[in-house]
Amino acid sequence: MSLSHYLVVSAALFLIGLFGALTRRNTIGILMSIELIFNAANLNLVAFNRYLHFDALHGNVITLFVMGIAAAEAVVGLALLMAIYRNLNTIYAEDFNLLKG
Amino acid sequence: MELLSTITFLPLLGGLVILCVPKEKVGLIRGLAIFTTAATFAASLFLLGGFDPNLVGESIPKLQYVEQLNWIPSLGVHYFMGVDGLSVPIILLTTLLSFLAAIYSIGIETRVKEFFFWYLLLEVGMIGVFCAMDLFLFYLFWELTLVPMYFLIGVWGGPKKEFAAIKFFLFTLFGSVFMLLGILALYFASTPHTFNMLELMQANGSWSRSFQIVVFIAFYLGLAVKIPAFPFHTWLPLAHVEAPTPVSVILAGVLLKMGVYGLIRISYSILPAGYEWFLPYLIIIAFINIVYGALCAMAQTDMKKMVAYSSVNHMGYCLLGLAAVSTTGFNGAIFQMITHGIITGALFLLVGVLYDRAHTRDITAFGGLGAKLPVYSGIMALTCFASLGLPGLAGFVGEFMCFLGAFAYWKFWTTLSVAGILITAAFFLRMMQKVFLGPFNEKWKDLPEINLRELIAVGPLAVLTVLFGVWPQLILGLTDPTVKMISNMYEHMFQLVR
Amino acid sequence: MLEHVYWIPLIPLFTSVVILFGGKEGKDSKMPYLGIAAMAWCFLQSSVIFFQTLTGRIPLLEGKEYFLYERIPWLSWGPNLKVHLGVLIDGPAATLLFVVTLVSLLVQIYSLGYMYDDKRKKRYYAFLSFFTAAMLGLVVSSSLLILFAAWELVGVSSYLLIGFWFEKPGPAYAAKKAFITTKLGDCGFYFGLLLLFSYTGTFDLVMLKSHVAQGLLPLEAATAIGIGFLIGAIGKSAQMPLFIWLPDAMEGPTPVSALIHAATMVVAGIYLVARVYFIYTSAPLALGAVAWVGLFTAFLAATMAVTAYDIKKVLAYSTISQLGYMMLGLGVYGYTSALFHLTTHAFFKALLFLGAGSVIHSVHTNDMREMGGLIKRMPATATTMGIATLTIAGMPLLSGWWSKEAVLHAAYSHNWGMWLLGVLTAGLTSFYMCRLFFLTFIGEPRDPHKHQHAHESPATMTGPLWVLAMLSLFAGGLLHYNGLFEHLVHFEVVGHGEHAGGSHAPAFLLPGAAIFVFLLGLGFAYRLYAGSLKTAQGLRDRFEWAADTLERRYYFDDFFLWLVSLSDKLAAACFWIDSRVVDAIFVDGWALVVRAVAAASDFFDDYFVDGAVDGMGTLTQDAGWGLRKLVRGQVQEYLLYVSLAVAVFATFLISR
Amino acid sequence: MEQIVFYSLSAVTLIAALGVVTMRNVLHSALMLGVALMGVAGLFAALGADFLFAGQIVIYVTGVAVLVLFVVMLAGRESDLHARQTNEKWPLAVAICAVIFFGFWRCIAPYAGTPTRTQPEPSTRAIGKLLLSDYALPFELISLILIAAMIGAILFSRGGSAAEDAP
Repeated sequence: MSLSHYLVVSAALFLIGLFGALTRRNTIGILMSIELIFNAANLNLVAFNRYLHFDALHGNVITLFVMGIAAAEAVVGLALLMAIYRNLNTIYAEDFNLLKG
Repeated sequence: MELLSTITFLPLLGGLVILCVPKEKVGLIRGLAIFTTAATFAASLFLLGGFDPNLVGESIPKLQYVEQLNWIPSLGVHYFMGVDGLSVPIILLTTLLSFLAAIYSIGIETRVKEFFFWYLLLEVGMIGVFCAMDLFLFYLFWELTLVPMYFLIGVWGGPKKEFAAIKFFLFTLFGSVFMLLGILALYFASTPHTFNMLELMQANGSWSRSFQIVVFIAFYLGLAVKIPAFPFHTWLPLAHVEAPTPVSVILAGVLLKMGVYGLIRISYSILPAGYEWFLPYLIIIAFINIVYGALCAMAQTDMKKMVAYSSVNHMGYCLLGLAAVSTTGFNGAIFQMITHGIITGALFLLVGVLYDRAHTRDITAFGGLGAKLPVYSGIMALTCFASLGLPGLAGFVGEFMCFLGAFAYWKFWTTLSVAGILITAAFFLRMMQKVFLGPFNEKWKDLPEINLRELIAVGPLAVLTVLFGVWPQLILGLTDPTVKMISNMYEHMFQLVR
Repeated sequence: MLEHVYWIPLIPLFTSVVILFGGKEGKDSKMPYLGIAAMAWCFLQSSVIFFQTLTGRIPLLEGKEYFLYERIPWLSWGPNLKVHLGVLIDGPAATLLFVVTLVSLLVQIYSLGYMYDDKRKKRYYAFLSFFTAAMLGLVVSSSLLILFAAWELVGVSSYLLIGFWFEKPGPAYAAKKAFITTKLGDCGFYFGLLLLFSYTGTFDLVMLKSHVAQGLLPLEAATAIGIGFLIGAIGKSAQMPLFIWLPDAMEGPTPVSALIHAATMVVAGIYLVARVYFIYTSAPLALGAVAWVGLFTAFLAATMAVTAYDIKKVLAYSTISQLGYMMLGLGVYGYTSALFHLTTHAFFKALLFLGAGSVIHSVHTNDMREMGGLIKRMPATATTMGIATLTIAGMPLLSGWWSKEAVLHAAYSHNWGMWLLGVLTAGLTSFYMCRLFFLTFIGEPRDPHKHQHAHESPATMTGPLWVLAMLSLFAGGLLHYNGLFEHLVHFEVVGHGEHAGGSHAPAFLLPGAAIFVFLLGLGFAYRLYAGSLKTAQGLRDRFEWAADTLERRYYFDDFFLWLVSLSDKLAAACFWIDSRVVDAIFVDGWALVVRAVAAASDFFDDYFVDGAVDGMGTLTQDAGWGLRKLVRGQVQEYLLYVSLAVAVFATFLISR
Repeated sequence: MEQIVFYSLSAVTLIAALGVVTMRNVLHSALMLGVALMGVAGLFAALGADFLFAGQIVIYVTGVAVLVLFVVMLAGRESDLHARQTNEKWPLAVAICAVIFFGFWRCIAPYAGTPTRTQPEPSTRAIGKLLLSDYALPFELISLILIAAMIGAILFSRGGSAAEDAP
């Protein structure tokens, strides 16, 4: 299989994540879509590492870091969500418009 | 020792010293001012002593006391000072008049310190104009004379002084703007870009005739305002009426000469084709200046304004001489300049004497002063007769030579200008009759006679008037060799006029 | 004696300066005697020169027509243009030297008495010496330019002397009028000089003479120069159009009138024409003009003299008339006759003026109507004036007869019409002179008070009168005797012999006519004025209009006054133009333009530039408001915009 | 054979991803998330990144997916499960994604057909050596981030109770 295939897949994955972030009303949905975007990025990294820079595993190491960050982000996101939920009793993104102009 | 620079910048030194003197010490300031002007006059006498009139070049003027230093190398501007037969007499006139006017200005009471500072700065500008042989430097000194004159008229002047000062300043500035354009045009037209007048004189062969005409017009606008030639003369009566006496002496005695000097030194020497093109207009303007100036003077009731218009008339004679483009014409013009400076200077001083006492210059207000002030009216009569061109006094020879020169080529216009002499005689005599002769006007019972200070100021001028009248060779000896060279510098060019 | 002739003009000049500045004013100042001493010395010198040249002891320089010709360079400029200060003594110069110094001396002595009580006597004598110096300068000068200079100086001194009593408005006005009118004439002279120089390049009389002899001067130029000099002469010698100043010049002290307005200054014009006679002979048209001007002046002046009542005015008109004769003489190639008349006229006219002066001095009025019968009170003055009246009237064998006869003879030989008018004028002359004599001295006194008061003048005044009387009697005869004067003053003109004369008049016609006319005038005057004045008054009333025109000097005065007012109006117009048009429109108008431009740029600046700046401000504000609506707090929308941007960028990436 | 593995895995991943995004029920989409992550892990394996395969499984599939499930349970209300899950702007989003995909497509094109040169071999040792040599600093940093996230999460959840007491 050639590199472009993997790239196509990661692109598709990225777009689906983006679409989800744009359209999901439920904040958790948004978070999940973000998780997808992270994974798309990882896939890209590994694919490049495998096909182009096969002598060293930098791609993989970075992917590891990305996963770490993704996890941390998810944790914080959800914690925030819990706090918002407690205050506003809703987790729909439209209602979070306190910062309206 | 650089004589020319000392003469030019000595007054500046004096001015600066005066600035340091505290305002209250009026006596000291006056003493210093007179001492500086006296020293400058002495230095110019020293210059006259060392000057050899017959040392004259063939195609371009040969200068003496030359000082040439690199001033702004990038622009090719040199601090180039030099004198020849044309400028020495005028410099002497300047320093003499400044010295005498300084003596007279002891009468100035208000803000003495500034007065003398501006006065000395003015003298620097004037002398500089006549020594500068570099157009850039010339223009610099030309402008330098404007500012002090503006303040001198604006602060110590008569009732409408501000208006007169502004008008004078703007009028002359209007002219000098064009002159600046002319200088720049010359600068760029000369192959190795130069402001040096001598080089420009040689380079004018390469310029096209139309170029020379355009640049000539630019210069003429600047100079005509100063002369003053016909359409640009309206500032003169106003400035004279409003200026304090010593200032109007300098204004009439020297500043008017800068215009004519410029015409000879720059317009004629550097732009002969332009000059030759302008000749027919010059003669007409000269005629207008003479007759029109005299007629306006006739209509005046204010003595100073009348004298101002008479200056317009006399400068008309200079223009007549210049229109003659011959040795007679040029000699006549220069002679007329010098004598006009002396006579009109004396005239203004005398009018000032009367004004200081009677606080009015209205001719009709006086009457029969001849009996009351014999000495004053004696000198006044002498000066008036000199001014209307009585032979035997200085006014005649210059005027006559201008007419002689001009008559050779412009017979028609010169004949008409002869009427100018008659009108000049008419208005001077009318003034004398109204002021000095006739029944004594009781109002001026307590008018004191002319005092010593004023006599010292006017005395030398009166003596010079008689001296140059009886023996004019004194001036002609100085100017003639240079004028011979100048007039045959472009012999071929003015062949058709000859 | 002749070499030092240049001292003759200089001595009085220095004395005048010394007198003016030295000594103190006031009645008893010693200065006048210094003046008289100087003049005496000059008179001595010039009389010696005159007699020696007259009697031929000093011969003419070989081949030349002059006795002395020396010069020093005064002014030199240009290639070889020079003006010399020189002395040229020939026949006319020597004569005039003698005449001027003589009359000046006598007048100065006479003035001792006349000006006795005047506190400004010192200045008077200074001016007199200055005048004589200028006149002598004019006489001796070899260069026309210096002659012109002296000419103007003479004019100035006459201005000063006429206006001597300047407190009174009369003399002040008369002085100005005199100077301006002569100046008007001088413009013509000035023009002539310019033209002459432009053609010949020199002012020297001798060189000019050779130039003209070689025919370098074209005819029309010579004519123009001739006319120019003639105009100068008309102005100075009070010929026809410009004579108006002479009658008014009588305002000055009488000795001044005697010296200046009778013997010396007014003669300058004639002398000028004589001096450049070679130009006139080469320009017949100019010479004709001289003749006609002279004739007309003589006739008209004579008519004016008939009706004048002021004694000095009558003499003034008579001077103008006699000057007309001299001009006529010159005009008709009667060169010698004119100068002869000039000399004799100087003597008897000076005498007449001085006599009139002593009359005025005693009766303190000029008006003849208040005089009468003064012969009893003032015998010396009366007899001397009687002699002078007879001389001028043309009594045979007196000097006046000889000179006037010579002029009429020359006129006859030239054109008999002129002779006729000349004789008629001679008649008029004898009439008005006798009228003057009868009115003042004969008949019963009309003003008894003045009559009592009248007394004979002191010796210093009558002395000069007697000297002049003797001269008037015998000078003519002596000079005419065996052509003495003829030898001294002559100008041979090719084709016009002095006495050849075209038509030979019968021997008795000329002298006979003259005598007849003289007696006629005498008789008429006696009949009208000796006795009562009734008949004269009757005659005057009948010819009212004629009397009036004569009185008003043929309205010349009015003409010139109108001319002066015209020039005033012109001056006012010029000044109006200057202040209104040139100044207001050109300069201040310019200020208006600049101010308008300034206002426009100010408006532009406020409206556009400011507007633009404020505009930007409001623009951003509106945009801000507009964009504000976009920010609705929806996080997802922001993400949407970001991705929209990415999309746009992607399309851009694709299309490139 | 390799193509089959790749296509199947990628199909699974993409379909699961679509499910996450479009499922009405949040719980179901959480589950689909898990499936998608496992698909990605498979792809890692296909790419020879064995350590990553294991890592993915350990970290993501179990950790994050489970975590999400918890939050859904805690924060969700019954009504949420059936409410409309996507807001009204989704057509615009689809359009944008299509355009961006097309953009990606252009970027990917040059890489088509690049063959793999080496056989995959176990990479764990290499990754470990790398982690501690070149990437020592990031390694430390990542631990720091994790701690911070942990503290933050604790703070929020505890802080909440404090907020409740205060009115």
